[in-house]
Amino acid sequence: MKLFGDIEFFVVEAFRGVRRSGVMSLVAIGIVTVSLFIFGLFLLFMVNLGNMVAEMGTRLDIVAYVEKAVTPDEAAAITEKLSHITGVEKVRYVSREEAWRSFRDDFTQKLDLATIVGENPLPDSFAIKVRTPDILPKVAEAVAQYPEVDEVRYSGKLIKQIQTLIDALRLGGMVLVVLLFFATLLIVVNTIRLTVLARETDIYIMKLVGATRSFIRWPFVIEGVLIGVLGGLFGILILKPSYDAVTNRLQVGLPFLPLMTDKFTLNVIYLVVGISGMLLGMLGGYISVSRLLKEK
Amino acid sequence: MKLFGDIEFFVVEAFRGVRRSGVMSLVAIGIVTVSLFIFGLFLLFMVNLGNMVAEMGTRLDIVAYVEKAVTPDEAAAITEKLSHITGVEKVRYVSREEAWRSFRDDFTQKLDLATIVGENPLPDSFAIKVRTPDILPKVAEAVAQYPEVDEVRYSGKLIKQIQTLIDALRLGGMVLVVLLFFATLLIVVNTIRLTVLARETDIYIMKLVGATRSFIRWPFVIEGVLIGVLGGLFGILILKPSYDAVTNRLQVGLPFLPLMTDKFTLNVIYLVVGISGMLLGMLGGYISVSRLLKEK
Amino acid sequence: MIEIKNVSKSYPNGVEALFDVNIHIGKEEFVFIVGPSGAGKTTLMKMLYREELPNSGTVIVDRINVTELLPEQVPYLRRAIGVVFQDYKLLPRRTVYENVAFALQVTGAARSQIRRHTMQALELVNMLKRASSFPEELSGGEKQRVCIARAIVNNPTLLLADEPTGNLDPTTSWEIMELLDKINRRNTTVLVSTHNKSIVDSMKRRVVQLEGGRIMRDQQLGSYNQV
Amino acid sequence: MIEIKNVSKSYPNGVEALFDVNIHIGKEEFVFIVGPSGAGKTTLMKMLYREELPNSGTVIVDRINVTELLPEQVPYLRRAIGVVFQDYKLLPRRTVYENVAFALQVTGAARSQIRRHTMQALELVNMLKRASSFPEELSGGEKQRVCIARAIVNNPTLLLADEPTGNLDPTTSWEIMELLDKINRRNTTVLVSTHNKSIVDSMKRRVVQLEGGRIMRDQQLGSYNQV
Ligand SMILES: Nc1ncnc2c1ncn2[C@@H]1O[C@H](COP(=O)(O)OP(=O)(O)OP(=O)(O)O)[C@@H](O)[C@H]1O
Ligand SMILES: Nc1ncnc2c1ncn2[C@@H]1O[C@H](COP(=O)(O)OP(=O)(O)OP(=O)(O)O)[C@@H](O)[C@H]1O
Ligand SMILES: [Mg+2]
Ligand SMILES: [Mg+2]
Repeated sequence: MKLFGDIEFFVVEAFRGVRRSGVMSLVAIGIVTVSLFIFGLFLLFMVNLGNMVAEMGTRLDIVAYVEKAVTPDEAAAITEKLSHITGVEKVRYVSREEAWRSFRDDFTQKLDLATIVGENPLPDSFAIKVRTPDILPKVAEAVAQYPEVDEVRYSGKLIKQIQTLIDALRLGGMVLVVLLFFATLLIVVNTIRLTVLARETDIYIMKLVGATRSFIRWPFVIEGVLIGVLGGLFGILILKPSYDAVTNRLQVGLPFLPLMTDKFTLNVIYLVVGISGMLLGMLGGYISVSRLLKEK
Repeated sequence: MKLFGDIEFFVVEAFRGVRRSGVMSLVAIGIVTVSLFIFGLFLLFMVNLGNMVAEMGTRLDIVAYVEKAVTPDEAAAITEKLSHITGVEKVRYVSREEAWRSFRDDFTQKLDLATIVGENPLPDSFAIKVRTPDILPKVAEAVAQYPEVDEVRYSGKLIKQIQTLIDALRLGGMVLVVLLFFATLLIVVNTIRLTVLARETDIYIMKLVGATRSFIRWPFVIEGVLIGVLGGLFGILILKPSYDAVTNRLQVGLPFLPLMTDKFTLNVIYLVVGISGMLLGMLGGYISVSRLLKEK
Repeated sequence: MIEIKNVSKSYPNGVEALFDVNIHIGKEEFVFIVGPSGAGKTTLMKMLYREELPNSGTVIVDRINVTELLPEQVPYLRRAIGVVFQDYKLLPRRTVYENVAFALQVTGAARSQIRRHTMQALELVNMLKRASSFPEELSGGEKQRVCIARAIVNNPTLLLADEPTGNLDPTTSWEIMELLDKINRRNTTVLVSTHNKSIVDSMKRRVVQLEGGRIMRDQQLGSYNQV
Repeated sequence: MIEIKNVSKSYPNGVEALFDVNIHIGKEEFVFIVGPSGAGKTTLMKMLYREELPNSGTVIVDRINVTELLPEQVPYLRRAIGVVFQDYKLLPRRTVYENVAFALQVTGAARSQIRRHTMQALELVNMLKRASSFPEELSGGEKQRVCIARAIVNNPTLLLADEPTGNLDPTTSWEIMELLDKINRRNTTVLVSTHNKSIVDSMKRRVVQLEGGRIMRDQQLGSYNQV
């Protein structure tokens, strides 16, 4: 078969179909745009929520206490060593004086501990930040191996809670993303089906004048792709500035919120939205026209 | 005019329209169902998020210290008194012994404070829970008025952060709800427009045989309402069990998550979803048919 | 009844369908419009029920200036005019009965009246037995007869029949023509566009011949071809 | 060419459109199918290009058993048969040119061929000047002629014309009939369903008369009415 000629014909037909269906195509593109916009918004929201919870986890420190007071040089050396443990994000030396100050600030407003205790009972320590909360126990163990380190402390209970929350959010988020994806799928596929159904008579006439199924099908599939791609594109075109505007705003009002602004991840999400549009459009065109072709 | 006869006719016509358009009506109802389901899911999610943050706020205690040790009778009396302050949810007496135990548990794993300090330096206190975090300062002030109370403490900084977060969520949630509402509106209205556009010829013929605009319009508007109501109904029928299933699951895995399970609020949300369907359907029918009626 | 003065019509695509047409038709008349394919017969009828507006000239139907009618008044004009459309224009998702009844429902007629008149009209065109069929289940001639029933069901003061026998066999065609003739004698102005030479020739009525959008002949007791 | 044996057809709604029909038509023939409205003429044609399947009996077209054809093979059958549909069945969102060209495009013809043949066919029915119009911009007769052009554009071995002159004036009707006759003489079997008495009477071809789904008459050199 003259495959290339056919493909060209199908593409030309598809464009013709979109153009000649006028309002109908526009409305369909509009629906697809809105659905994909919502889908994208939701993806971004989920990524941010995950980000926030993860960030929350990494804010937890492991505290490594050393037996005797260390000199600044020793402190720097230990800091350097601890930094090389896999999963460690940041190590900060906390002198016993600093620890005592912050302890008194935190707990002695009412109960005048300082006067009761008299002298500083605290040792020097190192506050260690990790990349993700799930590796906390492993890092803590690794830290404990160092001879300089006397004892390691971290709040296991809080971490377990946070870990559960993260797991729940990860699972829940996954379920919701899948759910919303299927919702978007249903909306996009069915929207395109509506535009195809409106041309039921056309398909019927085409069959009567000797068109094979695939000859009828491909232009509709490509038309679906066109609508999907255009919808995806417009969706991204609204999504990107909206997200940028919102994050800019939030960053000012709530500087402590860890918003996702990584260009690469964002672009991946936008790409996912666009490709979803294309695939769903294609699926929509294929399913709808196949249904109509099957009859008789 | 025989208004009632007309209304009856319009309703009968609308049902006929839905039935005779077959697949098209089904597809439209499907799209509306999915959109409203998503909208409802989002409403529920937002309400829960708000709930959680608010709950987070109320978990913060106000601690009221009393100067001298109190007898159990006095403690009960003070608890009773403090409970009557507006906004107070719960008051719990914490004896100095209990406070010292928990203080030691929390902070003396490493630094053997107990041996250093020797005796318990802590006073008796009352832990006061409030209903919403924004009234914390007011309640704290009210508590301070009591002669038995020596000093009141609560974490002002944390509360401000939480308050900011709540405000941001409230505003963001509102914006998102409005946004998603408009998205749903666009999808529902345009879906119905697609079903109406497919009957452009019908409308044209009706005009040719002498039907007035309103005579043509109302059946389509009612048809929109029907599709909207059915979509809303099915949306609720999926939404309710989904939500119940998810909350049941979460409640088991994450018992500390304050999920919204208030029957009344839930029913209000379901009602909002249903009514949205109806109104959007009506709007969709009205707008689409009006567009077609305007031409020529 | 009908007063067409200096009417010209060209479609947006540039086709000049009517050119300076003048016709006067009295209340009691039965007029054949003849002419080759594309002569402007259908366009002329569209002017009368205001599906199309002329580019210039005036159209008066039953003392109503159609060209100046407000959009809200158009439905009332159309209810007074029964039209047999050349392409039937039946509502595809309604049964034969519903299609005919619809022309009465728009007028707000009582239910019992609607039922009676619809049955009568279907009986007249011999389509009562197919009342519950949908248009796509009908043969060409059957659709045409349903369309005729719809046009006459609300006793219009003016009946426009555009090629009403194009898909009918000679016998049925004659029956339909006799029906139109009877309706005409009951005080309805009737305009029939047709290619049916034998009918025009035998009925000996006024014949208006169009060609290329112009009136070539307007003859009382005329025949299909100029003699 | 055509072999219809004991064919009966009743539609899902219970209407019996054909009843034990037997016809044999040779390759070189030109046959008129006549009969009143609803006699089953269109149904008979639908059997040939397999729009409808008979309830019983066999239909053989050009040595192909149509009743046993697989769905995938149907398009190839239809490409060998040109059909002038009674209700035209033009694609509404395509121009006249595109509508006619479509029948060639489905066969995978080369672009230059498509262009040449489409132009020729439109020229034959005198519609070349309206090539870029959409169907809704055409008069009834013009649509009919486009439909005829589409039916003949890919030189079918069998041409089915269902009431091809229903909306045409006598002169154009004759031209179309002469065209069909010419096509017949170029080795295409032609079946014409018609109500046009004068044409059937003057052309003196084989006439098959249907009534109520039964063959009432099958006569060589026949006329419209039984004599
Ligand atoms: N909507 C339209 N847009 C553009 N041109 C049109 C339109 N309707 C009709 N025409 C053109 O106007 C001319 C007159 O058309 P009209 O339908 O009045 O012819 P007619 O006399 O009814 O022909 P027929 O006997 O074939 O029905 C034709 O050339 C036709 O192509
Ligand atoms: N799709 C269908 N469903 C049900 N009944 C149908 C269908 N198509 C045709 N019929 C019925 O079958 C009978 C024969 O129809 P057919 O179209 O073959 O008649 P015809 O001879 O072509 O008539 P005409 O001259 O009016 O076109 C008619 O009574 C018609 O109502
Ligand atoms: Mg015409
Ligand atoms: Mg027929």
